[in-house]
Amino acid sequence: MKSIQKKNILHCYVKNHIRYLMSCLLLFTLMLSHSTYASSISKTNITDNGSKQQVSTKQTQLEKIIPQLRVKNFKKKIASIKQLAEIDDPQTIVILEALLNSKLYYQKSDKKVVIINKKNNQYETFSTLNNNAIAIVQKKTLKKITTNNKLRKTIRALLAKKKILNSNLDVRQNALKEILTANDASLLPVLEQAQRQETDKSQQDLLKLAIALIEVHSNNSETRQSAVKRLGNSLYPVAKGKLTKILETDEHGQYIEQDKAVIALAEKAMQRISSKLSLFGNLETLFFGLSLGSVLLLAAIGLSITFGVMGVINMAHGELIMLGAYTTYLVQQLMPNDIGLSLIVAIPAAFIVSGLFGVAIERGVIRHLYGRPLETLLATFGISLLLQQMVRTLISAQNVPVITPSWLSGSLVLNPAFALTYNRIYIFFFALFVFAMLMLILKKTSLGLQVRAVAQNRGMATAMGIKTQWVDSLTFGLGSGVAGVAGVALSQLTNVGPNLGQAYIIDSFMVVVFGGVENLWGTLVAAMTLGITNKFLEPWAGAVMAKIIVLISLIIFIQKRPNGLFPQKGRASGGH
Amino acid sequence: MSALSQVRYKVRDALRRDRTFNHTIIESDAYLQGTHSVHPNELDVSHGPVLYLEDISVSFDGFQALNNLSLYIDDGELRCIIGPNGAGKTTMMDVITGKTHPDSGQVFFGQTMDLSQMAEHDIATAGIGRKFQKPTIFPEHSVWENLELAMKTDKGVWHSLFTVLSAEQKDRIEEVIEIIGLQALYFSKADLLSHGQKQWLEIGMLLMQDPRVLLVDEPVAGMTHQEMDRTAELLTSLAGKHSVVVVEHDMDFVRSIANQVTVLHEGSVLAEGTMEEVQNNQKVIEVYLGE
Amino acid sequence: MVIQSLKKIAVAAAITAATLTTSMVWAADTIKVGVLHSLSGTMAISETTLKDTVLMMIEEQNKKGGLLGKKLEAVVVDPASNWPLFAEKTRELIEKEKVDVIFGCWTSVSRKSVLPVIEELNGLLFYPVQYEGEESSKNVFYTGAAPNQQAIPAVDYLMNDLEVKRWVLAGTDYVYPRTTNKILEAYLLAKGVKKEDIMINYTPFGHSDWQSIVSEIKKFGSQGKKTAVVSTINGDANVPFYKELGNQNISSEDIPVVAFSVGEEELSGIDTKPLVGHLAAWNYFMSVETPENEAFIKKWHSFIKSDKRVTNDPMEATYIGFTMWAKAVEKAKSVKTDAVEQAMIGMTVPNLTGGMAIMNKNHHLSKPVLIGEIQDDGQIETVWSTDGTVAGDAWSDFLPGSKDLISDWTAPIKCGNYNTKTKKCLAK
Amino acid sequence: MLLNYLFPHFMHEDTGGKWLISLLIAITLLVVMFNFFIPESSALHIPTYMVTLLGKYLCLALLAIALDLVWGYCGILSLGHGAFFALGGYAMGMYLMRQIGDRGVYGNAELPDFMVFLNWHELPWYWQGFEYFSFTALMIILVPGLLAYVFGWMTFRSRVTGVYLSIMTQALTYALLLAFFRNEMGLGGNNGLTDFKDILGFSLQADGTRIILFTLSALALISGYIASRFIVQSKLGKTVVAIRDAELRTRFIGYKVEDYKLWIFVFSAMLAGIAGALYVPQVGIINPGEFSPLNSIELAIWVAIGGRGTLFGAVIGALLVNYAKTYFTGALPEFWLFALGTLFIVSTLYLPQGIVGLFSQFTNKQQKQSAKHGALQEETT
Repeated sequence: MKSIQKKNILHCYVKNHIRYLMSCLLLFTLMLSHSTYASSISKTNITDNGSKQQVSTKQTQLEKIIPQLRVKNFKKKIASIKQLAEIDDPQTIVILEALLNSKLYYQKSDKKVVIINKKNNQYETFSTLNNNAIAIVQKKTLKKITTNNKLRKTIRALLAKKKILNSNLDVRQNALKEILTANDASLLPVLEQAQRQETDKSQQDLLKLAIALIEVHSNNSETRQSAVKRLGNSLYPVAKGKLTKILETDEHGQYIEQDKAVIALAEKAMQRISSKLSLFGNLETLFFGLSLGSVLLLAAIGLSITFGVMGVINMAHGELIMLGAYTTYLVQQLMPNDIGLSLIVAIPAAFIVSGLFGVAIERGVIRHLYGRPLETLLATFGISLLLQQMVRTLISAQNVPVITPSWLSGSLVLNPAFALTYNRIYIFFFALFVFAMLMLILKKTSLGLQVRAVAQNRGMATAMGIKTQWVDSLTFGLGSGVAGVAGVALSQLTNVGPNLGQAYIIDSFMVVVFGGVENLWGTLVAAMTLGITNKFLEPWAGAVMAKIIVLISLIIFIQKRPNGLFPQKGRASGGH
Repeated sequence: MSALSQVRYKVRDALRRDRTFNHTIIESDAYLQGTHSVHPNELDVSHGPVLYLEDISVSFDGFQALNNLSLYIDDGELRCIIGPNGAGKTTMMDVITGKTHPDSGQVFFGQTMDLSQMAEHDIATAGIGRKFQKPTIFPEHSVWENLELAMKTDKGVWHSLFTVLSAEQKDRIEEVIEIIGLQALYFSKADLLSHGQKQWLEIGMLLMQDPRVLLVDEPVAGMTHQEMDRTAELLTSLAGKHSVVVVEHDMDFVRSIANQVTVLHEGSVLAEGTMEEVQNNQKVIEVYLGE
Repeated sequence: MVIQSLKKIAVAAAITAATLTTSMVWAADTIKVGVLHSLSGTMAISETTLKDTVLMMIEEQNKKGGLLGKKLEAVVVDPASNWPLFAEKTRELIEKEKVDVIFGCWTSVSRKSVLPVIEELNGLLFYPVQYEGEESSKNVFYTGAAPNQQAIPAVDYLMNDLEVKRWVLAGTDYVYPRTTNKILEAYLLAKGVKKEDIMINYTPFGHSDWQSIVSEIKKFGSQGKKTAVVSTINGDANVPFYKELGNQNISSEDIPVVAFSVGEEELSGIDTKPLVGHLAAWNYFMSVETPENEAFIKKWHSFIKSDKRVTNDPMEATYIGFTMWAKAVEKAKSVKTDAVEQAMIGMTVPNLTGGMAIMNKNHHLSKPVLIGEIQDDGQIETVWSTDGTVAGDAWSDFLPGSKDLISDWTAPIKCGNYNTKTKKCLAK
Repeated sequence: MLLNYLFPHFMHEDTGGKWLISLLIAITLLVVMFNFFIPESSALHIPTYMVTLLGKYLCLALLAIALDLVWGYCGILSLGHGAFFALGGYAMGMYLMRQIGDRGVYGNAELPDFMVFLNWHELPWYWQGFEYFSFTALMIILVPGLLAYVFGWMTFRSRVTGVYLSIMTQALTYALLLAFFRNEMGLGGNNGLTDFKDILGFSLQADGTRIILFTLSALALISGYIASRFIVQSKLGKTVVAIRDAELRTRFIGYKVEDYKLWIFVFSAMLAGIAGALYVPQVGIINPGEFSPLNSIELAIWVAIGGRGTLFGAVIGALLVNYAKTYFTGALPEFWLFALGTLFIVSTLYLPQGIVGLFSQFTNKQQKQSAKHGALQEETT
C-alpha cells in the first residue's frame, strides 16, 4: 500500500516555495496581505472517511466492475467509474487514483486489470483488490487503460467528494476547488458540515462560495438573494461565471431570469467583482510587463557591456545566449535526477562556456577589428552563422528538451484573480541579481576599474600600464558569459534550439540603444520601459501591433535623444 | 528689444526645426521685413563690432563652461584669445559657430544676425569660418578638391550635382594654393600631408570660404618656427579685410601678431587689452602662476 | 590595345558561359528524386526529418531493386527556409538536375512559391504536411491533411465528447491558421455557437511571451461555460504557450487545447509535463499499435541510427506519398509526369495506422482521423478516431468563395477548381 | 584607351567600371544568344533557368550598388536597405497580382485569391491604381523614396550617426517585417504575393519574357552603375565623401549636411526599389521575408566582400556571394552555412578593402609613391 500511496507532494512543494520566496522581500509583503498559503495548517480533527468495514461484499462488487474499465468507449467507462465510486471502500480511491495517474493497466495475456509502478524500464504490478505485489513484468505485456480529459475530470470530482472532510488542509482545499463547478445540490449537507468544522479562513471563504453557488439555484427567493450577494464577495472565476449566467439575456435583450430582486443584486455583485478584477488585471499587466522587461534585460545586459563599453557590435550575441541554453540542456543530461540542482549548476557552467566562446571570438576575430565597429558587425554575423550551424550539426537541428524543475512551475496565488507565475518571478529577481553583480564587478573590482578606464581612454589606459588587450578579452568574456547566463533563464521560458538567439538579437540592440550606451542603469530602465509599454499596448493593439508601435516609437525617440535615455555625460561628446 | 522682434525670434525658432525648407524662412523674413531697416540676412556692421557676445552662459551637466561671457570683436580686427585649459575658449567658438547653443545670453553677427538661432552651415555661409584645434581636412580628397569643396559658391545639393568649375574658380583655387604654399601637392591625397601642411590646408579652406570673420583655434600647433612666422604673416595680412580671432597657447606667437588680447578664465573675460597690459595685469598673473 | 581588350572580354565571357553550362545533363541511367526540404534556417527543425525519411524510403526501394530496373538517386538541396529560394531550387532540380519527382516543402508559403514553377515545368511534387486546403494543382499530390481531415473532426470531438461551448481559436498569423480558423468559425456558427463565444487571436511566428494572451484565455474561459482552445499555433511558439498555460494553473481538464501543429517530433524537443492531457489531431500517431507501424518505426530507428528518434504524421504522409509514387511509376511503366499523375489516382497504400489510404481524384488522400492526448513521455495516445477514412477536401464547404468548387483530375473534368454551379473550370 | 571613347567623360578614371560594364554587356549578349540561337541539345545552350538566375543576381547587384552609395560613399551603413528593395518588389507584385485578373483559382476578377478566401469584399484603397503599369512604375520609385525621405529627414536632422543609425534602420525594416506579416495589411501576409501570370501582356512563363527581363535587369544595372558613377564623380559625390570623412568640417564650410545625406539616401532607396521591382517577376514571389533584417545584413556583407566605396566592388561582391550560395546550397546542403560564415569572417579580417582592394593594393602603392613625388609630373602629362 505504501509504495503506491502518493506522498503528499503538494505540501512539500508549497513549503519549498515559501522557503525560496522568503528572500524575495518585496513579494513577501504582498503575500502577507493576501496570504492564502501562509496560513497555518489546520489542526482540527476531521474524521477520516475510510474507517474499517467488512469487505467481502464490496470485494465482489469491485471484482465485477473493475474489468468493465477496459472498455474502449469513454461514455461507458465513465458510467463504470461512477458505479465504482459509489462502493464505499478505500480501495476505490486507490483504483481511481491509479487510473487518474495512468497507472492502471491490464495484462494482455489474461486481461486482468492491475496497478503498476514503474521501476527503471520494467513495470511492477499490484493487485487492484488488495495492493499486493504481483510480479515484475515487461512493458510490452501490459496495455494501459486509457483515460481522456473528461474521464479524468469526472474522477477528480468523484474523488473530491470523498475528500471534502479530509484532515489535510491542502487535500480539502483542492477537493473543494474541484467541486466548485459541480453544481450538485446533494453536496450541500457535507459542505455545511465542513463549514461548521473548518477553522482555516481561506477554506471557510471557499466553503461559503461553494454553498452560495448551490444556493443560487434554491427555490427560495431570499436564499437566492443572499447567495447572490455572497457571490459578489468572491474573486473566484466561478462566481463571476455564475453571475454572468444569471444575467444572461435572450435574443430580445430580456433577462431570462425572472426574479427582479435577484437581477438587481446580481448586477451589483457583478460591478463589485468587475471593478476588483480590473484593478488586479492592471496589476497583472504590470507584472507581465516587468517580466518581459526582465527577459529583455537579461538578453541585453551582456550586449550593453560588449557594445556599450567596448563599442563592439556583436551580432553573435544571440548565439552566445543560445549556447548558454544548450549548456543548461547538457548539464541536465549529465544529472538527470537532480533537475533543480542542474539548473543552479548550469548558471556558472553557462557563464564559463559562453564566456570562453566570447574570449575566443575576441582573440580570434574582434581583436583585429578595433576601431571599425561596423566591420565587427559583419564578422560577428559570420560567427553567428557558424555557431548556429555548429549546434545543428553537433547536437541536432531539432529543439532540445530542457526540463523545468517543479519549483519553477505553477504560480504564486495571491488571490483567485491575481497570481504570479513562479518562473517569471524567479527570472525577474534573477535578472536583477545579474544586474547587481555586474554593477558590483564594474564599480568595485579592479577589473571593473580597468574596464572603465579602457572604455574612456584607451591610449591613456595603456600608458598607465593597463594591459588593454587583456582587459578587452576579459570584458568581452564577461559580456558573453552574462549572455550565457541569460540563456539559462531563457531555457525556462522558451524553446532551446538553433534559432533561439535570432529571436532576441534585435530586441537586445533596441534596449541598449534606447537606454543609452555605456550605461547599465539605462539598460535596466530601457528594458523595463519597453517591457511594460509592450504589455500595456498588447491587450488593445494585439501582440504584433504592440511591437510595431514600440519599434516606431523607439525610432522617433532616438531622433529626439540620439544618445538614448541616459546619454554619456561630458562636454566632449560630439567630437573635436 | 521690441516685442515684435521677440515674436520674430519665436517664429524663427519654430521654423528652425524645419531647416530643410529654406523658403519658409525667407517668406517669413519678407513678411517681417517692414519692421527693420536692414535685411536680416545681410551683415550690418554700422556700429563697429562684427561679433557681439553678451552675457553668454553655457553649462554641461553642472560644469559651467561659459559664465556670463561678454566679448565684442570689431570689424577687421585681429584678436588673440588666451587662457588656461578649461577657460572656455573652444566652447566660445562653438557658441559662435552654432555647434553649442548658449543657455542664456545673445550672440550676434553684426547688428542683425542672431547666431544662436542659426544652423552651423548658415553661419558658415553668412561669413564665419572656423579652423579647428586639430587640423580637420578631408583625408580622401586631394588638396585641390579640399579647396574646391570649401569654395564660396552655391552649396545646395542640386547645384553640386551638375556644377563644373569655371575658369575664375580654378584661378581662385590656384591663388589660394600658392598662398598656403602647397603648389607641389595639387593632386596629393590630403591624408598624406604632414601635420603642418594639413594646418595650412585648413587655413586655405578657410580662405576659400572668403569669410568676414575667421575663428582660428591653435593655428601653429606642431609647426616649425619658419612655418609659424609665415602663419603670423598670413594672419596679420588677413586682418583689416577680415576679422580674425585667434585662440593660441604659444605666447611668443601671440605676442608677434596681436595688438588686442583677451584673457578668458573660468568662462568669463578676466582681462582685455594690449599684450603688455594683459601681462602686467595682477589677476592674470595670479591665474597663470596659481596653476 | 583595342584588340587585346576585346580578346580579354571574349575570354572572360567564354569562361563565364562555360561555368554556367557545366550543369549539363548526362545520360539518365537512374531515376532522380528531388528532396526539397530546408536544412538550415527556421524550418530546419521540422524539415530535416522529412529529408531523412525520403532518403530512407529511397534506400529501401533500391534494396528492392529500384524502379523499372533503374536505381533511384536522391538529389538533396537546401532551400534554407528562404521562400524565393524554394522556387529557384525547384527550377534547378527540374531543369538542371532533371529530377522526375520532388518530395518537399513544409510551409504554405514555400509550396505557393514552388507552385508556379512546378506547373510551368510540368514537374511532380509530393507535399506531405497538413495545410489549409484551397488549392489543387495537377502537378502536386497533397498527402497531408486538409482542414476537414484534421480541424473539423477535432472540433466535433470537443463539441460532442467534451461538451465544449466556448471556443478560442488561437493561431500564428499566416495563411494556414487564418484559413483554418475561417473554416472553423463558419462551421461553429453553423452549429449554433454564438459569435461572442468565439475568440480569435493571432500571434507572430516564434511568439514567446504568452503571458497576456494566456491570461486573456483564462478570463474568457471563466464565464461558466466549458471552454477549449483550438490551436493552429506554429511549431516553435507552442512550447512557451503550453508552459504559460501550465504556470497560470490552467490544466488540460479546465481548458483543453487541441493542436494541429504539435506532433511527436515537436514534443521530443520539449519538457512535456505542462502539455500532458492536451489534445492533438492528426492522421497518424507513433503510439498506434499496428504491424505496419512497428515495422516502419524499426526501419526508421535503424536508418537514423538512434532509437530515441520519433516518427510523426508528416513522415507517414511522406511514406504514403513515396510508396504510392513508386507503385504508380510501376503501373505507368514510366516516370513521365502525366502518366504517373493519372496512375496515382485511385492508388491505395496501407496506412501505418491500419486501413488503406486512397488517392482521390482531387489529389488529396482519404485517411482516418485520430485525436489523441499528449502523454508525459512525449507520445500521443489515441482517444478517438473516425470509424473509416475521411476524404480530403481541396475546397472547403464552409468558405463562401469555395463552397461550389471541386477538384477532379480525371476526364472529362480535369480541373483543379471546377465550379459545380456554373459547370465551368475556373483555371485558364 | 579606346574604351574611353565608348564611355562618358566622368567614367574615364573608372577602369573597374569600364571593365565591368563591358563585361556585363558581353555576357548579356552571349547569354541571350546562347539561350536563343543554340539548340537545347547542345552543350553550349544556356537554359532559361540559368538566365532567370542570372537576372536575379543582377537585381541583387543593383541593390548592392544602392547600398554602396550610402555606405561606401556617405558612411551610412543602412541595415534596412532590404526594406526599400522589398517595397519596390511589393509595388511590382501588386501590379502583377492585378494582372492575374479572373485567372485566379476563384475566378474573381477584382480580388486576389488570398483576399477571396479570407472573405475580403473589396479591394483596399492602396491597391487602387496598381492595375496601370505607369502608375506602378511611379510607385516603385516613389514608395521607397518616400519612406527613405521621411526616415532620413528625421534621422539626419537629429544627427543620428554611425552604429545608432544602423540599428535604427534595422528597427525600421524589422517593424515593416512585422507589419507585412499581418494579414490585415491586405498584402498577403506571410505568403506574400505570388502566382503571377503575366507582365504587360507577356506571359511570365515564356522564355522570351524571361530573356527580356534578364536584359532589362542588365540594363538597369548598367544605367544604375553609370548614374551612380556620375553622382560620385560630381561635386555632390565629393561632398558626400567629405561628409563621410569629416562631417563637422563639411558643416563648417557651409554645407547643409542633412540635405546631402537625405538626397543620396533617397536616391539609393529608389535604386533599391527598382532592383526589387525587377527581382520580383523573375523569382515569382514577394513576401515579408525580404524585410528580414538578416537579409539587409547579408547585403552589407556582399558590399564589404566586394569592396566598398568602389561601386564595381559591390557588384562583384553581390554576384560572388550569391553564386556561392546557389552553388553551396546545392553541393553542400548541410555545410554551406559553415562556408558562408567563414567567408564573411575571413573577408572582413583579411580583406578590409574587399576583393577589389586585393587587386588594387599593388597599383595603389604605386600611386601613393607617385603622389609623394609631387604633382609636377601629373601637370606635364
